[in-house]
Amino acid sequence: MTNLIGHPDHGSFERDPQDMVQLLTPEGERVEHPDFAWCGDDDLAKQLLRDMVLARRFDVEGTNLQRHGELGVWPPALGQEAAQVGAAHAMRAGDHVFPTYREHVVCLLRGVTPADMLGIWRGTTQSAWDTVSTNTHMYTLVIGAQTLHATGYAMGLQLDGMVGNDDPERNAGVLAFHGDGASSQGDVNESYVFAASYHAPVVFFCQNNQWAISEPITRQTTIPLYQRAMGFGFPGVRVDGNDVLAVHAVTSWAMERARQGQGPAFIEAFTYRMGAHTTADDPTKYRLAEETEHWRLKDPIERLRAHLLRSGKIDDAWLAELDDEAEQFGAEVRAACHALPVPKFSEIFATVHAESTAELEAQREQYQTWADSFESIGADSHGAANGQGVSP
Amino acid sequence: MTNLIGHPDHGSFERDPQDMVQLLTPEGERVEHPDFAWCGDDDLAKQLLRDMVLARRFDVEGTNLQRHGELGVWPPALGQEAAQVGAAHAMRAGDHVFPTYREHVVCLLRGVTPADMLGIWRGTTQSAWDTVSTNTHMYTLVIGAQTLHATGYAMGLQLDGMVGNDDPERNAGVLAFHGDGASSQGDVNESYVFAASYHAPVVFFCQNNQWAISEPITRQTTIPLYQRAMGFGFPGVRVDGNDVLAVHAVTSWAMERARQGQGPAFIEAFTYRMGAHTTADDPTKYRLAEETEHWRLKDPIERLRAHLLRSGKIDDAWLAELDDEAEQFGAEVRAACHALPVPKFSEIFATVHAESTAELEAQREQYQTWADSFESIGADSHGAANGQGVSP
Amino acid sequence: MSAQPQAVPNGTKQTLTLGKALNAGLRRALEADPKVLLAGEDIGRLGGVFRITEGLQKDFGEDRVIDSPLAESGIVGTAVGLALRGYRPVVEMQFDGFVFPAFDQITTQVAKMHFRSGGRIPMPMVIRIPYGGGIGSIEHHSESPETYFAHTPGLKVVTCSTPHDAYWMIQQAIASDDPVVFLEPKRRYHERGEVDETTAPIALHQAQVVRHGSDVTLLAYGPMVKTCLEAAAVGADEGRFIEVVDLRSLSPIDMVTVSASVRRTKRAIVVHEAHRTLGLGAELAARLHEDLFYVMESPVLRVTGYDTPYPPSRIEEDYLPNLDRILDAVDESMSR
Amino acid sequence: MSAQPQAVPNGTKQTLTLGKALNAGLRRALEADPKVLLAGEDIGRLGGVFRITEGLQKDFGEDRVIDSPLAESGIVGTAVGLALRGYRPVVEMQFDGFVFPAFDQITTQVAKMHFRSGGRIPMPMVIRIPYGGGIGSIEHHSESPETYFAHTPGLKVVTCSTPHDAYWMIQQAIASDDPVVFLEPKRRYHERGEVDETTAPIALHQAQVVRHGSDVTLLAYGPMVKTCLEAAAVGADEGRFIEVVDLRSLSPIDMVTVSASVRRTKRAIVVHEAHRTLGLGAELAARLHEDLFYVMESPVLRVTGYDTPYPPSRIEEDYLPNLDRILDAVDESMSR
Ligand SMILES: Cc1ncc(C[n+]2csc(CCOP(=O)(O)OP(=O)(O)O)c2C)c(N)n1
Ligand SMILES: Cc1ncc(C[n+]2csc(CCOP(=O)(O)OP(=O)(O)O)c2C)c(N)n1
Ligand SMILES: [Mg+2]
Ligand SMILES: [Mg+2]
Repeated sequence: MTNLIGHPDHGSFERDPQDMVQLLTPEGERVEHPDFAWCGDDDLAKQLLRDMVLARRFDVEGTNLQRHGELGVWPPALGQEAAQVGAAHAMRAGDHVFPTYREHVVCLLRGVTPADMLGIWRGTTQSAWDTVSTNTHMYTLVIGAQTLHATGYAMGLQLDGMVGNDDPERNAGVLAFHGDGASSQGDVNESYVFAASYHAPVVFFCQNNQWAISEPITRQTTIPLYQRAMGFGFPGVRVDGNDVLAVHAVTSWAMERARQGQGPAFIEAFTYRMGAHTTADDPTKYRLAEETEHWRLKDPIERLRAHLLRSGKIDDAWLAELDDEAEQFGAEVRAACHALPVPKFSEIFATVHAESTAELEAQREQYQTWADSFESIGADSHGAANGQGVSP
Repeated sequence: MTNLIGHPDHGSFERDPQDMVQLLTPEGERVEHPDFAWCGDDDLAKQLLRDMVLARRFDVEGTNLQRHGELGVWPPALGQEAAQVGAAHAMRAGDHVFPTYREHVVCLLRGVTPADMLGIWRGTTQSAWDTVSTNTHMYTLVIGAQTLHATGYAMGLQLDGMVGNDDPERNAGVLAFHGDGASSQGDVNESYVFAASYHAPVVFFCQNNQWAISEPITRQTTIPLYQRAMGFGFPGVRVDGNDVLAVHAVTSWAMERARQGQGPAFIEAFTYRMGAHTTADDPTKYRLAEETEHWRLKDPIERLRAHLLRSGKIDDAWLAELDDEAEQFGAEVRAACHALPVPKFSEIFATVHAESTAELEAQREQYQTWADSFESIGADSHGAANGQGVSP
Repeated sequence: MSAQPQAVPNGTKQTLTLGKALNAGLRRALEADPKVLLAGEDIGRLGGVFRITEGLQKDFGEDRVIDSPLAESGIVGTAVGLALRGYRPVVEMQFDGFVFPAFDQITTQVAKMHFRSGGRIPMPMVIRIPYGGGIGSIEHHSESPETYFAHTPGLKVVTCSTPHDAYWMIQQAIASDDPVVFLEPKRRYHERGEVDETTAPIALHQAQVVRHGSDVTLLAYGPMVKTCLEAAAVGADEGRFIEVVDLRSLSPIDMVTVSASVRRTKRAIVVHEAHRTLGLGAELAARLHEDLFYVMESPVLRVTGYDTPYPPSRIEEDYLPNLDRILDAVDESMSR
Repeated sequence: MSAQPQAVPNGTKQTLTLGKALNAGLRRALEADPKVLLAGEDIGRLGGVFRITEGLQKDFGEDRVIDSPLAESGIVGTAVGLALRGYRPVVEMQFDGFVFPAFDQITTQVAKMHFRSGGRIPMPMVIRIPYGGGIGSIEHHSESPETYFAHTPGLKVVTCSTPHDAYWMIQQAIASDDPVVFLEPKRRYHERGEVDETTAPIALHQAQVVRHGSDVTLLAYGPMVKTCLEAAAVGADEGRFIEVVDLRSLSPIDMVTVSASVRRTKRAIVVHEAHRTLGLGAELAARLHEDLFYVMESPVLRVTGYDTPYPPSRIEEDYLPNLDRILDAVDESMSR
């Protein structure tokens, strides 16, 4: 057997890259970077820690709810809290966000409710939240498709005169998340082409968590992902995705550039998917525990907690209070999940179109007649759904 | 009206780029390049000139045949002869070529007959030539689709053990052509991803003729195209596409790298589409005569002719002989076109599948019965086809 | 639903080609609503390879008539984003055969956005596609992809057969809050006909009886309507009274008009260029038989393109439904 | 045509799940022909998200069971190139809803290569797609995209409903020199049944009567065969003699078997999860009426998914055809 097809190393090809922006070391030490400074104050730093802790809590709840059969599946964001919290805090209310299915924390911080997000995984809705008031688009499960939507939305901002104004308050930009795996999709690369061609105010935020389900980053690219942007003509920056300060600084810079009319930028957040791809996945099949251990030492929450404790910005009491808050938040999440209404099947016909059709109305009636025939005879065999799901 | 969407300059954004490999100036002066040397001898130089002249003749014939209603449409390669001839001569018989619909000259040099190529434009076939003996794939009209086929074929060469052998005769590679416009397609960018990921022996040869129908290169990219490759992790080189020696040198280098197992490479041949996109197109609608005039001074044939005349390698007699050869070739092309058989419609049913189906056989019979009914009454109204075509 | 296009009381009745009628309709839509945008390959300075958008970039600017990079998925995907931002993008796919790179965006995003969002997010987008054969063109330039769209919930699919319909239907499609695949019968771009601005059009998704007859109903749309009308005229000479229904809307299908016609004639023949298997004829046959099984006197017949790829152009006339094949089917339907 | 899979004279009769039967079939195909290759996302070390390729990379190596970058068009497009080079690629689309990025390569390249090349170039490729609903999954994970493929000339489309068929049909599809879209009923992956290696299988494109009856014929395929068999069993208790035909091949359709059944029962109902409009039911209805209009006693009825996007999973049971809906249709068919 020949063995000439290039085979990726199994595991990330770089574990501790040099060329990435870092402002807080894994040990919780504040360092400076020549190009990027973090401009937040102590309150913001504490806020970031708080949000990361709540983020992780949300994740724990999601995983537990799935285990208890309340959700069909859950895609954990464990380990990626800094990338999400840092990015979300770099956004203004008027900016628009296009998340992937893993940006739970970003969405929470944009005002999407836990209930709205859980509906998808429970199987009661398909991300039907208020995208206008939250300025946050729905989850997109088709890998990469949202990057084109983001670019088009950014073009819309340009057309609306919301880019490059002297009054910065009148400007807005778009943040488009995608994964490392997604970087291989045609759509994602086309979105780079369109963004560059139209000089659109969109920032691509690539969560390089080293894995696309079971495939290591080395299957998608042989060079660091942030360099992809160069080939399309806009800047790419690699940031330590487990360093919330660095993520916040770099994303703020990129968003501000975009709002000011300086065009697209690309951010590679170098991070790690600590958990399974989803609760349906079993990562022991394809990656070594040793790798996960290596990354555990870079935990995004730990390092900020250490830093703030050491510098006396927080103390044990503060942390205990945060624990209580997380506890309460967890209870809220569970309650929200249980309270999620199961939609009536008959309602789906009317939401296919803005203006429905006679054919759909006829099908609704046909359905309704059939469903009613059951109710009249008291049967309950139909409409039952199991909570089990198989979907990576 | 806002005017914020980035608008391209109309026309190529660079006319005389510095960063390109050139070995023969537009004035026909031989120059050296630090990285690329041309290793041919006088015979090859003369051969290249001859092939370019015949190439242009083929094009003239194609355009005329279309004007006379013998072809539905014809996509001229005028001005791109050096890029095609130089690239084709860098190929070995065992290499495989994936052309676009404009690589007539490449195909001729690979042994595809004029008749085979004209069938497509006359509407008698859909590129049905012998792809195995010519080691040259059919034309692909869906922009960019062939770049993935080329990458897969190159993976096949790897699996067949035909890459990186000590004996260079046992090695082979793939040359995949695409246009500047095609560089925006998802498929093309995915082919870069796959080629890099599998380290496949494929060379992407981008004919940057500055235009994709009416759209200037600046709509597709804001930076030189050859830099695209950097973002995917393999080398990109820009070559003067009107300099046949430079194209030959650069393509030879890239193909040899690929054959030896050093992976993909990207070549941007900086050239110009002197004619219309196809005979159905009217370039005066979207570009300035002045631009075309600028490029006329860079004619690929003129410069080699001047060089060879000046250095005494050819003389007027040689050129006169070449003219005769071209004249004869032209006559052959016309004759081949007129002789193209119109296929029987009834035959198409059997070529849908390798193993046909009862349904198609029934449809064939239905058709045949119907067609026969005409013949029996002597009608000739069906089956007539006009030669007029509208298709860019 | 955005404002429906209105009749112009002092408007004109002009003879235009179908192509020019589309151009005029697009112009009116651009005038009527500043949120209407056009995007596509070569639609700006060139005015499109069929010149349907000719002059529009000059008059409405490069921000409203936008030349796109060469990537259909990108064109449709960015149009989704523009629609999310409140625009009403009208995108052009250069040819029928080149819509497929955008197929994922169309089926998984455009078609489903309203549904997925629980009815919150409308997706007012028009996807214009010159379609069909008969123009002597090379491969991928003569496809009839309507089934792919009509089978996809969430999309609406329409096609016009006359300049008058072209003018009004493109405006109605743009005014619709639902995504509309707008199929343009490219072999009819040069057909001329009267465009009457002075009377309001019929509803976008309504079919129309375009010739009355009592013997059999021909159900057709787009490029085949003219062919069917010609067949009906020839049939009349032979004593056949053939009714012709122009479906106009392929999704939804106006079964009220269709069934009413077939209920009268008791016989139906569907004519389309698309492949037979799972072409629109299949759906019409299924519905008509379900509704009128005991009324009809013979089964629905289909005169269609064959289940082969579209052939090389020199033999395309044998692929396309024509007068003879239609009249043969009429004979067959009547003799059963 | 490459060598057809052969019965193993001393082979086994084993009870396997449908998923394991596919795995065993793939294994045999890899053993039988060194040109057979598997490619797709996560099919290697992980063995696929449904574990259909489990263990195959370990046993056949990374050059024959290839993990692909995350790009479906790239997977199919490079498989075209591999096929041109003489390989027989078997590609996996991870879920039904994710085949659409590859749709252009499938329709314009894979389906047409043999035709475009004048019959010179075969395109022996299998595109495996886990399809259909009923597993409580999120959006895009429960689609039934068969119409898109069955309407496309040049493709063949098959689906299996039992472990035995899964085992043989995947091998037959791989042996075919034509491109085959192989639809795997994912909700039946865990159903168990006997796989008999010792007798040669019936032809790949042949339908099969899987239950005999005289009152009405249920035409089904893939995941709905089991549902129909259950309905038939319940119907029998109520005195209905229901015949069930498993189509197995959706393109071509074995009309000989289908028509023979309906000619006997005089009534037919098509059952599928795909949307009703332009689902396979439409084509079957059109053909059956054309062939058997004067034989049938009632029109072909359709029990299908609705013309809506697939709903959220908590209410999917109401979307999917089930025993009640099928038996209602039987009653309706018999009462007409
Ligand atoms: C078009 C498409 N193909 C395949 C899938 C199945 N799938 C879901 S997630 C995933 C991996 C995504 O990896 P990455 O982009 O790195 O994001 P991550 O999950 O790591 O956040 C795959 C292949 C999909 N959802 N969409
Ligand atoms: C997928 C697809 N979209 C659109 C077209 C229509 N079309 C044919 S050629 C062309 C321009 C191609 O430009 P480029 O890639 O630069 O190649 P060139 O024609 O300049 O050689 C377009 C848009 C097509 N053939 N395929
Ligand atoms: Mg990832
Ligand atoms: Mg070009």
